[in-house]
Amino acid sequence: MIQSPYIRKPASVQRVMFTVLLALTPGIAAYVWQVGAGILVNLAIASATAVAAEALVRRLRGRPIAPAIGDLSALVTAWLVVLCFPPIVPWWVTVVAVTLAIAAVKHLYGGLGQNPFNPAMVAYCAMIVAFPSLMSQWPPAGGLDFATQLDLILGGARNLDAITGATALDALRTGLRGAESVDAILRQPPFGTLGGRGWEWIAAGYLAGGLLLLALRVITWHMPVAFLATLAATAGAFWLANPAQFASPLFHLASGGAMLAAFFIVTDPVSGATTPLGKIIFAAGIGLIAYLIRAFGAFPEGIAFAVLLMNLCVPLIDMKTQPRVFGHRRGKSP
Amino acid sequence: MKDRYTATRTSLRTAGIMLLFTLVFTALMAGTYRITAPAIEASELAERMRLINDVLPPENYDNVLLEDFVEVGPVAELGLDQGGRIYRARRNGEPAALILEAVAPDGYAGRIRLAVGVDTGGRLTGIRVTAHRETPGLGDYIDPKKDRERAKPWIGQFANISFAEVAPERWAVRRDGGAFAYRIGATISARAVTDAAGRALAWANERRDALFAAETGSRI
Amino acid sequence: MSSYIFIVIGAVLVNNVVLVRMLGLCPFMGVSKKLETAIGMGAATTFVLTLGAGTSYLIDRYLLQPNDLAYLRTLSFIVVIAAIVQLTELVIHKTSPLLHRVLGIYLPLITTNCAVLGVPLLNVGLNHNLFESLLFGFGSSLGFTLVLVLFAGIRERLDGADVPAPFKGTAIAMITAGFMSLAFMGFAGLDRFH
Amino acid sequence: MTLQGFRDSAFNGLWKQNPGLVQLLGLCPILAVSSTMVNAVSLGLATILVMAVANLAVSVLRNFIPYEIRIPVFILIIAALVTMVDLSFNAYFHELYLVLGIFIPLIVTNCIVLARIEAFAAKNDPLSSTLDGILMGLGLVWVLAVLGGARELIGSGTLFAGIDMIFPNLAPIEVFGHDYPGFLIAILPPGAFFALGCLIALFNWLNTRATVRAHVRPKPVAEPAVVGETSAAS
Amino acid sequence: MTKRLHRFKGGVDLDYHKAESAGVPIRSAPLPPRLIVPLRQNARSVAHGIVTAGEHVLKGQRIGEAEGVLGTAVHAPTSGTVIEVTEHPMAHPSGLDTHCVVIEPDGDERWVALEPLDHRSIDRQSALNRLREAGVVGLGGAAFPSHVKLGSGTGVDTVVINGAECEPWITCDDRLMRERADQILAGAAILSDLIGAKRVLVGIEDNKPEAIAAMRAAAAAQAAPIEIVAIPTVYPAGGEKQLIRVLTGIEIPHGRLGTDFGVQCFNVGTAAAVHRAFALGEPLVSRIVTLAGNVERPGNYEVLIGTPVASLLELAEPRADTDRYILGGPMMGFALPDLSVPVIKGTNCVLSASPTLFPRSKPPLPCIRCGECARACPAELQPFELYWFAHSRNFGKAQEYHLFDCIECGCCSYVCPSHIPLVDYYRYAKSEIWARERETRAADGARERFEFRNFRQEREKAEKAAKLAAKAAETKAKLAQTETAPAPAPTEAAPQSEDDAKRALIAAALERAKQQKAAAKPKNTEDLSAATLAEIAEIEARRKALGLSEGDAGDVRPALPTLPGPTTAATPPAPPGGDPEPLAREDRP
Amino acid sequence: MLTALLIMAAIALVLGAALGFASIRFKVVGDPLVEKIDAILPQTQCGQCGYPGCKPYAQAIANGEADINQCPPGGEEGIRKLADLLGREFKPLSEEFGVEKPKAVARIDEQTCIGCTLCIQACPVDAIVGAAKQMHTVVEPLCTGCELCVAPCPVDCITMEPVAETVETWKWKYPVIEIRKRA
Ligand SMILES: Cc1cc2nc3c(=O)[nH]c(=O)nc-3n(C[C@H](O)[C@H](O)[C@H](O)COP(=O)(O)O)c2cc1C
Ligand SMILES: Cc1cc2nc3c(=O)[nH]c(=O)nc-3n(C[C@H](O)[C@H](O)[C@H](O)COP(=O)(O)O)c2cc1C
Ligand SMILES: Cc1cc2nc3c(=O)[nH]c(=O)nc-3n(C[C@H](O)[C@H](O)[C@H](O)COP(=O)(O)O)c2cc1C
Ligand SMILES: Cc1cc2nc3c(=O)[nH]c(=O)nc-3n(C[C@H](O)[C@H](O)[C@H](O)CO)c2cc1C
Ligand code: SF4
Ligand code: SF4
Ligand code: SF4
Ligand code: SF4
Ligand code: FES
Repeated sequence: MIQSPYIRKPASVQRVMFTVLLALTPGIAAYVWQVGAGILVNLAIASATAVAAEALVRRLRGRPIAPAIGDLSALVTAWLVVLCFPPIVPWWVTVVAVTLAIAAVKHLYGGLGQNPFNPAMVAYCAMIVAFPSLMSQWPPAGGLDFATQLDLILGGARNLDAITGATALDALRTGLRGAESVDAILRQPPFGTLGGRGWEWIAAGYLAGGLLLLALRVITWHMPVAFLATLAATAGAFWLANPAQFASPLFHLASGGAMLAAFFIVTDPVSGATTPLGKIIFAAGIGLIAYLIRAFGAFPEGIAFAVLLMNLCVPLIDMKTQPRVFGHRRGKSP
Repeated sequence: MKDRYTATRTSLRTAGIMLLFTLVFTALMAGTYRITAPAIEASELAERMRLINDVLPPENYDNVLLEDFVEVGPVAELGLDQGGRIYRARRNGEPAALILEAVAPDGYAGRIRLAVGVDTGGRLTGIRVTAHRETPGLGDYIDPKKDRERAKPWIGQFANISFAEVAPERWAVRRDGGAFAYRIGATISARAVTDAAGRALAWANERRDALFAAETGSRI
Repeated sequence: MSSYIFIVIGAVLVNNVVLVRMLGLCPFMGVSKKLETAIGMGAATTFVLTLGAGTSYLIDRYLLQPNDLAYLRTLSFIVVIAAIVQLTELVIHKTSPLLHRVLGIYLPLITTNCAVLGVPLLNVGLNHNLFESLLFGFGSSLGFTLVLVLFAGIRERLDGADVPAPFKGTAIAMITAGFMSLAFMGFAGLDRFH
Repeated sequence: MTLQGFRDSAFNGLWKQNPGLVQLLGLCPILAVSSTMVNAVSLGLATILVMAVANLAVSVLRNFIPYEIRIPVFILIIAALVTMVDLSFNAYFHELYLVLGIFIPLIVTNCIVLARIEAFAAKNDPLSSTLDGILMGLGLVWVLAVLGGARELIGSGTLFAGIDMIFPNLAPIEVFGHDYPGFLIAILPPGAFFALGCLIALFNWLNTRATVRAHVRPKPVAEPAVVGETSAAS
Repeated sequence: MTKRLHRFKGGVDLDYHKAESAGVPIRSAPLPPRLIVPLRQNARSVAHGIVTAGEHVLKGQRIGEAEGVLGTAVHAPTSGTVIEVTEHPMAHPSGLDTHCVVIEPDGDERWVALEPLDHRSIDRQSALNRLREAGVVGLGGAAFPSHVKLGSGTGVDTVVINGAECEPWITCDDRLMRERADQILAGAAILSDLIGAKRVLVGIEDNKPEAIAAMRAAAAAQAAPIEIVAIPTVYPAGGEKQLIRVLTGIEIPHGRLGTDFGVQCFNVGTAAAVHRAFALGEPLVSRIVTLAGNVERPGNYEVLIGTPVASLLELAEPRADTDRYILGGPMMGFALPDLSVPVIKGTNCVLSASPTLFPRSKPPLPCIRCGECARACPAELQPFELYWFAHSRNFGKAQEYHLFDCIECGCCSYVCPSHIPLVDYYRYAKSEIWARERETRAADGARERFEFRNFRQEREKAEKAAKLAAKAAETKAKLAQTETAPAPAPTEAAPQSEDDAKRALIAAALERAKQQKAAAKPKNTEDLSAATLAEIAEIEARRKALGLSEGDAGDVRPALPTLPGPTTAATPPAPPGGDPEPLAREDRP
Repeated sequence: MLTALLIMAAIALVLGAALGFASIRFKVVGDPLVEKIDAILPQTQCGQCGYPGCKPYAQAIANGEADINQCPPGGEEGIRKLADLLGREFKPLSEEFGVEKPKAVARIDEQTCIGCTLCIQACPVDAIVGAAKQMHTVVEPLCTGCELCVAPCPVDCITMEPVAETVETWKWKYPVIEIRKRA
């Protein structure tokens, strides 16, 4: 017996995920423009892997395959994996990473909606721990031509010192380790006006997409605002204390994955906190930990680890920030 | 049940039994210790000697190295902020080489501890990493045990190098315009070790005579 | 001062006893099914571990080292820890029935938590002084409590998840612990200056 | 001990009540030293030794141990044995001793040792107790060996790395050749958890399959229905 | 009017579809051939039938007596003959049967003598009693007895009249307000008097301008302090708590009554019914029902309680592709399992549904915790958490997350992008929790009685043993006096062990029995008539035939097939292994 | 060697004495666990678990003598709760002790009843009323459905009837059915 309500809003998971994919396109466009079209190859590889992995696992479990692929969530995961990775990472790293994200992180917990960890971020963390050298080779500022990128992706010679470089964040920490001052480092080639050279544009693309998501009410303001504000505030505090040792907040906002994370990663509904206050705590925690890892930790980019660390806290955050229920006084259980 | 177990009585009884067991098993342990002690001492010695042999081939000296040392206080050049021990190798009573402890403070994931051998000719006899926390698979090639190039480990390039072969201004990794090889993607580790080795060598060259002259076990 | 802070940060986050040093895993897997029990176990362990670290240090420093009896460490430490556990139980039973109800069932389990022996042994290895030993013990147990509580939170949420049959129960818990451990690797280097 | 009893004991120790997979005891050494097979097996053998001797000792002495202090006495016995093993490793396998580090003394708190003493040795005759110790220990060892082998293979592409610490004239095998990039995470702490998790899952899966086979017609198990795989009842 | 309105969080915007049926005036539904009047008015209370088959009843004659605190009387909706008092499916999602009085109308619609009454002329309690006797219950849907809601008559200063009618399609209250505004206001005034309120607020969603206008016009003519307030159209503005919140800013938590906060809420139809109960003396025998949806002639009808839905539907002419009929609105109603069910006092709408009008929901996907539902929930709950717990049957947690604050409005299901039937899970969880509470209560009672029984048995045993001991001592003394042979074993042993005490007891009973010269007694029974004995013999024979051994009476034999009693004694014995009858009955769908 | 023995001896003495003292002084009395277990059991008092009532079974579980899967009336749900309480793994009901059945109540056929009172004596919860030589009836709400009265009846007039669902006891069903296809 089907029960009420008998009418439903025309909304679907597919639509939500499609919107997210759509919102990623400005960022990807900027990426292609600034860094090269190699990323598109990676996106294709990752998408195919995601669909295959999803289908395979569902098949193994004897569950219908079509709805799971139709919901497009695997593609979101796959795209985000690629966008976090260096664009010239060999194809098999992408394949391993996406398979890990989909088969292990998502489906071992029962599939869509049930994973306590952000699949894309687990994939990133696992890969940077497993293959630190491959994962820290980025195309140099100014980009590489498509042929070279393709060659690298398909497994071409990797030990070409000349063609790879460091990201802005990596260069910054390398420079700081060499006891140079921030100002001197920021005049080096990988840096542009705000963040890494060219990366400002990509960040702007993500920002545009993020605003679209906000406008379409796919995400709420809590997480992006809390994340960016905390990141900026922490960076600002250290910067004010010692501008020679710490980069400015604007640099931190514009470099690495900050913008992508603010609107597309921190906001993952499945593995994130859900209550309004919880969302703020969750995202602020990511901002803080990400900065600490960037500035003091062993990894140049700390957002992925910060996301996982806050994923760990989600059940407790949600539990402790349950909003007041209609008619009840705050914090009082029945 | 003849008599009630009072608390004191039980305590005494259990304590007694406990005591018995303790004595028996402690005796067993102590016995084992007696038996194994010489072997343990030998193994520990062998372990230390293995490291020293890596840094300074044994044919270079004939004294009892481990008994010929000086203590140094904190030395900035060696990165030692707690002080350390310097062994002195002699051949036929003549100074032959020094074995220093050094610390590279600027490794990728923290300090890298080194053992550095310097002979009287101002030549490095060898370097070994004794403790580090560099990223496995990336920066850990500085430890020859982890180096994929087993036949020709990276750290081997420092053997028999002096400032005559590599001038102090070129004492750096190639990426920094120097003479020493490094591995792509993990320059920092290489740079840290190279720099520390250079500093240690310079320091040893400067203090050699004072170091050899000092009384064994004395503090400089 | 800052070195003390780094001892704590190191013990809680960077070299977490459970996730990095891999000690105390049996209670970590065993009493993390419910949040409440996890908190109780955490509290009990914190108490015993801190106390045990201090006492062990004293025994080692003033009884064993002077007499060159390093080989008695394991034995004397564990015996003393067992005593602490028993006496703690005794004392709180007498003084605070409430606390006893909360911690009582966990106390006996602590003797076989290897972190309780492992931390004092690590203290010896790291050449900590009395205060550092206490701090390290406290930090480690704090780290234990932290991950235990977080883990319990996640496991409670996993209760209703449609985990593939072979992975139900401990297998998925183990894998979750793996992801936790991966996440904690992010803290690597934060105690660099120590 | 009868043959049947032996078989039961063996089945329990090696499979049904496997300490590492079912009882989840002694996890710390299982996870911590299984980054290479040699380390894993060495510690496993040390544990067997301790378990067998401790079980023997306790079952011989069981009638002299008052109930109230049985636990301290057990711990005492174990600790003494462990120290003896520790000293022996230090003396005769010094390199291995350095690698296994803190985990040899920690056999003392390895829950499985105490658990078996409590559950078995304190109630049974010396022969079966010793056997039980050995079999439970073997259960631990095979898990350690499988885990160590898998992690080592995936993580660095070798097998028996460090075998030269025990048999100086043997060398490790490079299974995937020299160019294997090494999936490092397998030998790091997270890899330990993943590997054991997967091993437990495999174990569960084999057990379920065996039950299903045994029962020809499987009993319907009431499993919660799941949204996504379901549709509203109509 | 410049009343400052409050807001409630959540809610959804819907397609209201009011125009279809709101344009047509209320018509009277024709008399159906049969009226099936359920004696149960809601899940919690049932009336006690006082008529029997064959009896002739008049319209408005009482046929069911109010029972219990929550009971109200039930009346014949028309004059006619009671055909039977029987079990009939009721308008309830379960489709289960309930006691119903089936009346065949005589077509005369002859009323019983009606006694109008001025509520001011009698004391409050009598006035409430009048409502109870007139069968007035809430017409807003829950059919909760109005006299109960009127409570103690103190502490309430505001009566809220609910004219929101926020569910799509339904327009019965709209029409009622347009056509009978004065009745509603008169009823509201009575309610206000009875509850001791100082003001009346009527909340009407602003998508019903005509109703607002009509009500305002009527209110202007009234002296009483009645305020008609247009409220924003948001589903579920008509929910009692939401409406009170909008009109007064007061939030009433779950489990508390409006009266605790000084407000009480009644539906407009209820107000009108109250007015009629006093001014005309009419009991509640009809109500207005909207017929809408996939029909040719939507509209509102004045329908007698007990009219089968099937005969009502004919008036609206459902289109051919109609596949379901929904009682109530699309958000909170339920699909009828059976069209023969009668209209009851809470029935406000019969909606004809077709796949195009109300498309079947797509198969659900897992919850992605997007939080849409939480944003829509007017109770400010976290519906996905409730869902997660209900889904994994973690009812304790579900309650911790305030499951029972859920008003089942359906907003969450409406917005969920994963198409999860969230409310179904809440309904399921709630009824499981209730069932568990019942079980726990039963178990507690059983434990108590079991313990008491054990205690009693112990005591009796002790008493008997004591008595026996005394007797034994006496006997012994006697025996000693008469100086006969050594005392017989049983008496000697009696005080020593319970077993012996029992044996002695039995022996004593046997003695007594013998003295009473009772007939032969199979298995310790006495005084059986010859007929019974024969029966027993026969049964015994059958037992033997079935291969059931005797003498294991003390064993637990759960699977023992029980044999039919004497009614079937003449029929041949059931074949061995035959299904025991009771078990067969239980798998009724 | 001697110092080792002395030091350990001192530790052992202190410890042994303290523990022995503690074991006598602080004996644990009372077991609240039994109450908690008993609260979960359905109180049908049917004895199917092999114990003469729910409380004894609870006691047996607490003592570790009985497993948690022996109570058919409690069913899977009950086992789940016990597993939760005791921190053990859930296991299905042991078939040895019976199967879970829908709740039923006893009904005495009043025509056949001979008033022997045997059922009254059998009923653990006093759910049967009647006096000797008079007709007996089961007070339905009190009957736990334990079936203990069925066997003793000499004329087999007691039947177990499943409790019919009413609007009050009707439950909404679990919202979904599985359409999972088997691989
Ligand atoms: C990541 C993953 C790995 C799996 N590995 C295996 C496997 O090794 N062997 C196997 O038969 N099934 C494997 N399966 C499939 C399910 O375990 C198997 O179909 C299960 O018994 C069905 O689970 P269900 O009853 O919960 O759907 C795997 C499933 C997943 C998601
Ligand atoms: C996770 C991670 C770990 C790293 N570990 C090391 C390391 O141990 N040693 C090192 O020299 N560089 C390490 N790096 C690389 C540095 O960040 C830096 O890119 C490199 O040392 C300098 O780059 P280059 O060698 O290409 O000049 C690591 C990078 C990442 C992302
Ligand atoms: C979600 C929801 C929506 C409701 N909508 C209305 C409505 O539109 N009109 C109405 O009169 N009652 C509505 N009710 C019922 C009211 O909450 C309340 O029971 C009724 O107004 C009380 O009046 P009564 O006792 O006179 O029926 C709704 C209830 C709920 C839970
Ligand atoms: C706003 C939004 C953000 C998302 N972010 C992520 C993400 O960071 N990582 C990811 O794997 N999936 C992401 N997804 C997709 C989906 O939620 C994810 O696959 C689930 O975690 C799988 O259960 C996102 C989806 C939405 C709607
Ligand atoms: S609207 Fe649906 S998918 Fe979104 S959180 Fe609520 S239940 Fe989950
Ligand atoms: S049905 Fe319940 S949970 Fe859902 S929106 Fe309405 S009140 Fe909230
Ligand atoms: S089987 Fe269950 S209901 Fe029956 S007596 Fe035992 S515990 Fe009680
Ligand atoms: S009447 Fe019968 S079935 Fe019911 S409780 Fe009593 S003995 Fe049990
Ligand atoms: S082995 Fe059990 S806690 Fe470490």
